Amino acid sequence: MIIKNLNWKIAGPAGLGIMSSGQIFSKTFTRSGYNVIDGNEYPSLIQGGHNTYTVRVSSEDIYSLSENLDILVGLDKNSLSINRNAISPGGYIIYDEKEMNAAGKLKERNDITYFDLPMNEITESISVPKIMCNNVALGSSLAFTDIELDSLNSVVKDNFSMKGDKVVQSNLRAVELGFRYTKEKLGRIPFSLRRTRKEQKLLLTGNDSVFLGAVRAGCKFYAAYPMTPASSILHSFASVENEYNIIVKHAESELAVINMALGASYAGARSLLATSGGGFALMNEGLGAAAMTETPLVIVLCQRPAPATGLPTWTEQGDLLFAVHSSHGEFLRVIMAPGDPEETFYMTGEAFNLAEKYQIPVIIILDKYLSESHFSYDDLDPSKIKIERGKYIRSEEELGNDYLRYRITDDGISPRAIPGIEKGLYIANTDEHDEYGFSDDSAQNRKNMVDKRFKKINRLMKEIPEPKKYGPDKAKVTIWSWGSCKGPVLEAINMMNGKKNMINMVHFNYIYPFRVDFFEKNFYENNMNIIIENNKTAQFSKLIKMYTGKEIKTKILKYNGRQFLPEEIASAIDELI
Amino acid sequence: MIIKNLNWKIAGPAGLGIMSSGQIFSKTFTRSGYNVIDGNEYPSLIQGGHNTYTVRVSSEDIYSLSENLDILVGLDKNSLSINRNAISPGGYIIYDEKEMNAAGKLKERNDITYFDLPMNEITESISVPKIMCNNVALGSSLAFTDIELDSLNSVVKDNFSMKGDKVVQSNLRAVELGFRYTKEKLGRIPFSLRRTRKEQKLLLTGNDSVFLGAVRAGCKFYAAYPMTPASSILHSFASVENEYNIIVKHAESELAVINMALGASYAGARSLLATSGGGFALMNEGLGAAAMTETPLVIVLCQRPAPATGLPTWTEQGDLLFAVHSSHGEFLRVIMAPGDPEETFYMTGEAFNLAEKYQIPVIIILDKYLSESHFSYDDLDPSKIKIERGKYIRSEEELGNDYLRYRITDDGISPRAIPGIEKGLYIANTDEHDEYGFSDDSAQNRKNMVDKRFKKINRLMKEIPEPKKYGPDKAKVTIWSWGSCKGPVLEAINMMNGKKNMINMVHFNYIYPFRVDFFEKNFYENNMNIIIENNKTAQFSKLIKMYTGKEIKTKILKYNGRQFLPEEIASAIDELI
Amino acid sequence: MKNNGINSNYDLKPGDFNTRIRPAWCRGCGNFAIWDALKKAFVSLKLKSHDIIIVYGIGCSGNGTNYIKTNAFHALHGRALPVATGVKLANHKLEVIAMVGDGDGIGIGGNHFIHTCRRNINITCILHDNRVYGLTTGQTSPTSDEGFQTKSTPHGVLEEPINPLMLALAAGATFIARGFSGDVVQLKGIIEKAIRHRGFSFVDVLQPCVTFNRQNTYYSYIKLIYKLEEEKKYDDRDFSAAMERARETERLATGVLYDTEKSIYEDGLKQIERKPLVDHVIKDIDINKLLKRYT
Amino acid sequence: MKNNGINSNYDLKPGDFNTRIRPAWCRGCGNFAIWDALKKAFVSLKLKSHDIIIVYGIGCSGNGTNYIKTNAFHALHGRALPVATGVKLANHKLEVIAMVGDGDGIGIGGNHFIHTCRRNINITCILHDNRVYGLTTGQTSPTSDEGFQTKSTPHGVLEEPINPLMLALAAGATFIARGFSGDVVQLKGIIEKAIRHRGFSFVDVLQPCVTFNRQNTYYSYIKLIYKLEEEKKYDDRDFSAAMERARETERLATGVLYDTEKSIYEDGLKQIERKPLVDHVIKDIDINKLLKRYT
Ligand SMILES: Cc1ncc(C[n+]2csc(CCOP(=O)(O)OP(=O)(O)O)c2C)c(N)n1
Ligand SMILES: Cc1ncc(C[n+]2csc(CCOP(=O)(O)OP(=O)(O)O)c2C)c(N)n1
Ligand code: SF4
Ligand code: SF4
Ligand SMILES: [Mg+2]
Ligand SMILES: [Mg+2]
Repeated sequence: MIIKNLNWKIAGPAGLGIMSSGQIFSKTFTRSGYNVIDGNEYPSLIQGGHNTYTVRVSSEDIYSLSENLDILVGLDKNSLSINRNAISPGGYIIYDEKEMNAAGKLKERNDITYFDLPMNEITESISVPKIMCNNVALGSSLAFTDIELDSLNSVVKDNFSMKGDKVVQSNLRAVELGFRYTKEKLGRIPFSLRRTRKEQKLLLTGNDSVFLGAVRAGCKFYAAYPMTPASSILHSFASVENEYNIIVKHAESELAVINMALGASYAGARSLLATSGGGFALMNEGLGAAAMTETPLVIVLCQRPAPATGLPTWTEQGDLLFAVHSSHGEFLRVIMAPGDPEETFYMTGEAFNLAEKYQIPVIIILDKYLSESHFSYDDLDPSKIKIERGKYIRSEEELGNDYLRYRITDDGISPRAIPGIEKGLYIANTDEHDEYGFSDDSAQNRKNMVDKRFKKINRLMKEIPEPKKYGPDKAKVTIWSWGSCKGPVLEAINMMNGKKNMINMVHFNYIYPFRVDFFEKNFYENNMNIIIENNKTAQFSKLIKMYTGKEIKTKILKYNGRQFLPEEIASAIDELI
Repeated sequence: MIIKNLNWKIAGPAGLGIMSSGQIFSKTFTRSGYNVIDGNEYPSLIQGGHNTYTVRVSSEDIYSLSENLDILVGLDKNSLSINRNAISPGGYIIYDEKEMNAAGKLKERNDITYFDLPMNEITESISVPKIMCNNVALGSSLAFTDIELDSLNSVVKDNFSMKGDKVVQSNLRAVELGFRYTKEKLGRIPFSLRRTRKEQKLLLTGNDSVFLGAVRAGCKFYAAYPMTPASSILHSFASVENEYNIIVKHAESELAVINMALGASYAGARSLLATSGGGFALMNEGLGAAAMTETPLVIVLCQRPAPATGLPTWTEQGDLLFAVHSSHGEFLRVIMAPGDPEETFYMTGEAFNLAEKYQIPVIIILDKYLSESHFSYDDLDPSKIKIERGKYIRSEEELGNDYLRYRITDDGISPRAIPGIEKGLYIANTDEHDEYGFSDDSAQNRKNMVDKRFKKINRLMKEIPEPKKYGPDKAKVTIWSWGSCKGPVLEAINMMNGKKNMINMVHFNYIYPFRVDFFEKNFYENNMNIIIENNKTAQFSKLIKMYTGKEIKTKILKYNGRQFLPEEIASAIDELI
Repeated sequence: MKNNGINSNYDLKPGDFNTRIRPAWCRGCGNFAIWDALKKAFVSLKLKSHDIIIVYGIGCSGNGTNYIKTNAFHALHGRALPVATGVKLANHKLEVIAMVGDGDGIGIGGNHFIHTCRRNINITCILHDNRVYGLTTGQTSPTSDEGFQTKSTPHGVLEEPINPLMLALAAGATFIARGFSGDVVQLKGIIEKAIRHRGFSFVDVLQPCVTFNRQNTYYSYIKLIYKLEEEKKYDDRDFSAAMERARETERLATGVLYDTEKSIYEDGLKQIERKPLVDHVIKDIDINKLLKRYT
Repeated sequence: MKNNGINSNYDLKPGDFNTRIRPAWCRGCGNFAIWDALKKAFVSLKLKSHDIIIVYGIGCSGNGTNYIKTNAFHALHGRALPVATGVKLANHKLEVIAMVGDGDGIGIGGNHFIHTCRRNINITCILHDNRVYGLTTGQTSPTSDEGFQTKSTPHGVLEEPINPLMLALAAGATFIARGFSGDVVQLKGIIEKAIRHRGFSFVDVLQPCVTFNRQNTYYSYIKLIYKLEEEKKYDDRDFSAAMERARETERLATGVLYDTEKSIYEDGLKQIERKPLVDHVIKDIDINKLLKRYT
């Protein structure tokens, strides 16, 4: 059977290398030129609990994970019972009957095939640790397709190279035995993947893109306090701190993080921080300090289900209205919510420009799904990330004799001298201040300064790109969404065969300031408008209403800690129209 | 001249007792049965800077400060030039010509009278410190009215009694000499105040009312970190900690404050905390912890102009949308914004009930104007504050054998066992949890728990009182406002003689959850609707639009750090209609 | 301790403090020993589940919330101590214990730590000191050794570690001890003493993280550790001696380093002299006297 | 210190560091002396305004922002040290000084304090230690004496004060001194040494608040104070000696208590070996090598 899509999942208890197996499997296919999207699930425990990794491979463009599995690899009994129902008719379960003694229970479904892979015997036979069962399973999985073993081998080699040649060899051996055993038993190729241009692809998570975009944009100072699902940005930065001469500071708390970043940015270095909701909550006061001192700052908010500690390792879009209104008082900010890692890359670059040009905080909102799932791309174009620093001043010549850091200008943006210049002394003052920065609580000054800081919005509005429209320009049904919902919605529309042409989607990746003009031009009250959000209270819908008065009445919301799957959306839409 | 209103102001550099003089002056009149509203202005400095205290006295009901002064007491030259223009024609300036040598400059206005009071000579003559000049001025001020010196003397005595008899006597002497000197020089009574029922009144700030309401409501734990304009609540609580057996904890930070209060509330004590915007920002994470563990908490947010440190001693209504959306994730809360100290008293009582009945955080929003200005009332009725603790359980008998702290009930509210009960063990868990409180990250449980916590809104909505309507039931012009704008708007309407009957006001003191039903019944699109807010971005107007889609297009906003004065509002409305 | 073993017919065993959830710590994790020792200490002290409230921070350590059957509050990361303080003030009859991680209690929550020490409130704080961030999969912690390579410090930690014992001493804690996950018997004894101590008790437990810290292992500790209780001359009331021992790096003292008597915070609270705050009657509180002040 | 007096034709006077704003501290406030001493130290060190960045917290102390002419950042309450750290890391050629209050630096900002100590970054922290909250009109501070009556503790503080010197020692600071507002000459010398010291320098200044602290006055301090520099035998490299002196309460040592050499945080940063971070060219950074990792 020649197929366009392969949906594979590995599941098992933590500690059995589920995560690395999944990544290896993904890369095997991107190196062969296929499109891949993957996603993981794990509890907030180091050991124990159920881990999974799903890889979707396709010879066509894909935008999200999808529901039904072609192959499930189950490393324990539990993972079989939890995931069995997700397998498509005609699909396969790879498991170790001898180890699990599960056959009886398994036979409950007779529309799928149970492939007994003696992983444990195989590892024993070559005297490698039991933990290498996952490699046997990887080899076996590949044998279900027509992809050559070499592709898998190259990834395995890269993956274990730093652990030394012996480890690499054992892993390769396990992979090979799994592959051979399976080829032999199967005798045919259940899933022939449609050929594709043989080109290597990039495989990126949203967090990877933040990191890459920021490095390219000249981010020189990265401060963080670890917090799932933002931590991998810290790890990436730390791994290149010397190579790219970036100072990476794991500080004592998020309070320290944002204030260090403030200091570094004030002193002239492009600075970034990333956290999740709890850390962002702690940073709220500092956010206002950035606003009041007009210090640029780029903050990445990787959402997870909340309130409080919540579900640390799961996903939700629950922090939007908090981000828009965070910190006491009133000030301008930019809120971005890229829809996928590609957008994340370019928008991160742009975030630094907007932050510096307007001397304001910019918040990039991701979520666990986008932060930790991999998406494949042909390429990224770093040259599209340009450096624009606005009124950034580093030399005496650019300064007059009476330097006003907070000069009231036509566009509200004042010249920003970087400390160290003789004529450029000023106070970066969290108190309300006059044009020099001196504390000033007079009524007139207060009004002037509030107006000055808000005036920037006029120019800023001209730079905020329009939301993106997908599908027909005019359609009976318009889906409104933001951030990581982009992919599942696009896939869902694609799935809706007959109805596909009646549906389009408007996706907001620049959320705030809100483009009222665009909305009004594109909102047809008499059409069916549907909002899709990964939260309980339809926050983006509320934001739209706050700025336009229009309610998008039909809502598809999900708030069980899991991202949308296109099938769910498609069937929900199907019911509605 | 018999007058209904007297508007008096004292101004001078910090350190000359402006604040205590003002309060003494206010109390002198409330003790004589007059209505009083006062307000102060001071910079965020201990010494230096310009301080003022304005007292408005009336024989009629009054609701706010007012613009034009009848008497200005100026303790230095600066205070004369700053405040001179605020004096009504026919008004008086009390000053010390010998000290200030200001006569020349003063003569710029010839519609007011310059009353030269030799305060310094008088204090010297009786060998009391110069700082007692303010007492001379108080005595002098009183001599402009027909109020007897005894009223003032009684307040002065009470005020200085703890400093010993000698101090009391010196102060009384200074007062008397100022009074006598003035009576003699004036030879007549410029301002005869219309008689009023001679009854003592209460003189309260919003902060006083929070304190009194909370004590009455059985608040047993008060934690705070000092922050203007919330600090006086801490001082009040501390002063009665032994008398009322309340534990008052000035903790190391606002992070400690909210978490201590959480602990105390969890353990069964009604707990309160108060702060301003910066402290509230730091409490954001803790707020979510209260929500997730369903621990009741009452938080007072005394707004001041922000962002960041801002204008610590001035006023603004800039934190509304922050309070409504504060903390990451989605959860129910109540937001109150009482309009005056009287409402503050009763609503504080109610806040504890709502917090305990619904096991949610309740936020009471004040602002510097309301927190620190005094308003007079005939009386308060403590018996109206009732204790309702909801499903609060302290005995074994009330518990079954399988106690589910987070039981999914019809109204979303679960039985709350206070720790110490054998059968009542549970985990108050900031992680998402099952009905026992055990961490549970399964999809179904997450959805159930989010739904459970939000379900409380149904019952809660029935308890949220309707906003209050003032003036004619139907009117051509409706003014919408919230919190401390109540008084200035009411006064402004009263001032608008001819147009008064065309105008009414809807005042929201319960802000959130928002009473959409009420709004829709009372909003007439074709009428003129005006929103009045003490901020830049019309936050309440945005909230209304978010929940109703309706924009109140005409906006009267003030954001220079000062509260509204009725005259400004009246003239702004006058221009509009 | 609040109830001096008043529970007369006490027949609980350590296992009775287990919940239905089995610990999901890595095999060999030092948290198991703390879990064990704590339950045994409860039994020795004749404490019942509902007499105790344990406040946990967030971390592998904090995951213990689900495994020990007492009243429990799983607080925010870093905030166990202020929550514990609030609980104790509202009901000082409860035995209040705070279980914190090194990142949790000394990193993000470090400020609460020093202020709780000086406050000398009658609670016990147990630090699961694995010198690494466990739950977030291996970053440096404030107690990590200089040079330690982690995900957030791949080129080695540049800072000197915080020494929690020295910090507690400097901040005024009145009971300071060090335990080791490799010695449950000693640890149980230490925890028992810590709970018995009247005032703030701090126990720093050397807790190997077998997954993310390959530097501070059982083996490495065993080579460094010696027991103070074996030294007859050691005087745990002597601040300077305690500071000297706390400073040692070539060897590591376990046992009680410091134990001094001082009035506790609650002693100063007339409010709760007669009964815990939570037992105060709040119906019909008379504020008329108070209102008079405002005339 | 970053520039070792390189400014050759230096002709500034302390008054040149004044802004046009006159200090609005209460007459007699101990902040004046710190202000004075600091400016004099700048002159001695031949520092120019734009070589220096002072980060202030919020408090009466922080109001100094408006009075000293250098680069200045008036940070949030409690956050001066992390801001100062960020500035130093971004431009280590600047002389970075943090001016903090006792509530600010040891109360709400206490966690940053201990972590900055152990970090040993090359900045100077001056604590305006008036043992009270000045700007918020007189509440207790972490350094207030036990029993001290304030607006927030009318029945007296129940906690032992934090001793900032002990805390800094325990947390690993490499330069620790105590000054007194009653002795500008000594204070100026101390501040000069603190700035010269390579690493984190901490100066605790006994700063009388004449308005809200009637207990810790000039007079009360003068009776207690003695100068370490007058003791020939005092060895400021000896940790134990420093701890002993820091612990004294019957008398109070002023001068340098502790001064030790240790590599500073910046020494470990290859990133800025050649030039400060802010001088790195950020145009056209090549990430193609990096992208390869993702294939
Ligand atoms: C405000 C906030 N920041 C970050 C986190 C993420 N987080 C969870 S546990 C942890 C650190 C765990 O280390 P430690 O306290 O040493 O505990 P261990 O896991 O080692 O027992 C962090 C950073 C969080 N939950 N909250
Ligand atoms: C987050 C926050 N909480 C509270 C305040 C209010 N506040 C301003 S200064 C201050 C304390 C001042 O005391 P200290 O730090 O000792 O400085 P001092 O005035 O004594 O110099 C406080 C609590 C604030 N600005 N920010
Ligand atoms: S990661 Fe470390 S601390 Fe956490 S459970 Fe595993 S061994 Fe224990
Ligand atoms: S209140 Fe105290 S610290 Fe503040 S300026 Fe006055 S004397 Fe100085
Ligand atoms: Mg740890
Ligand atoms: Mg102070």
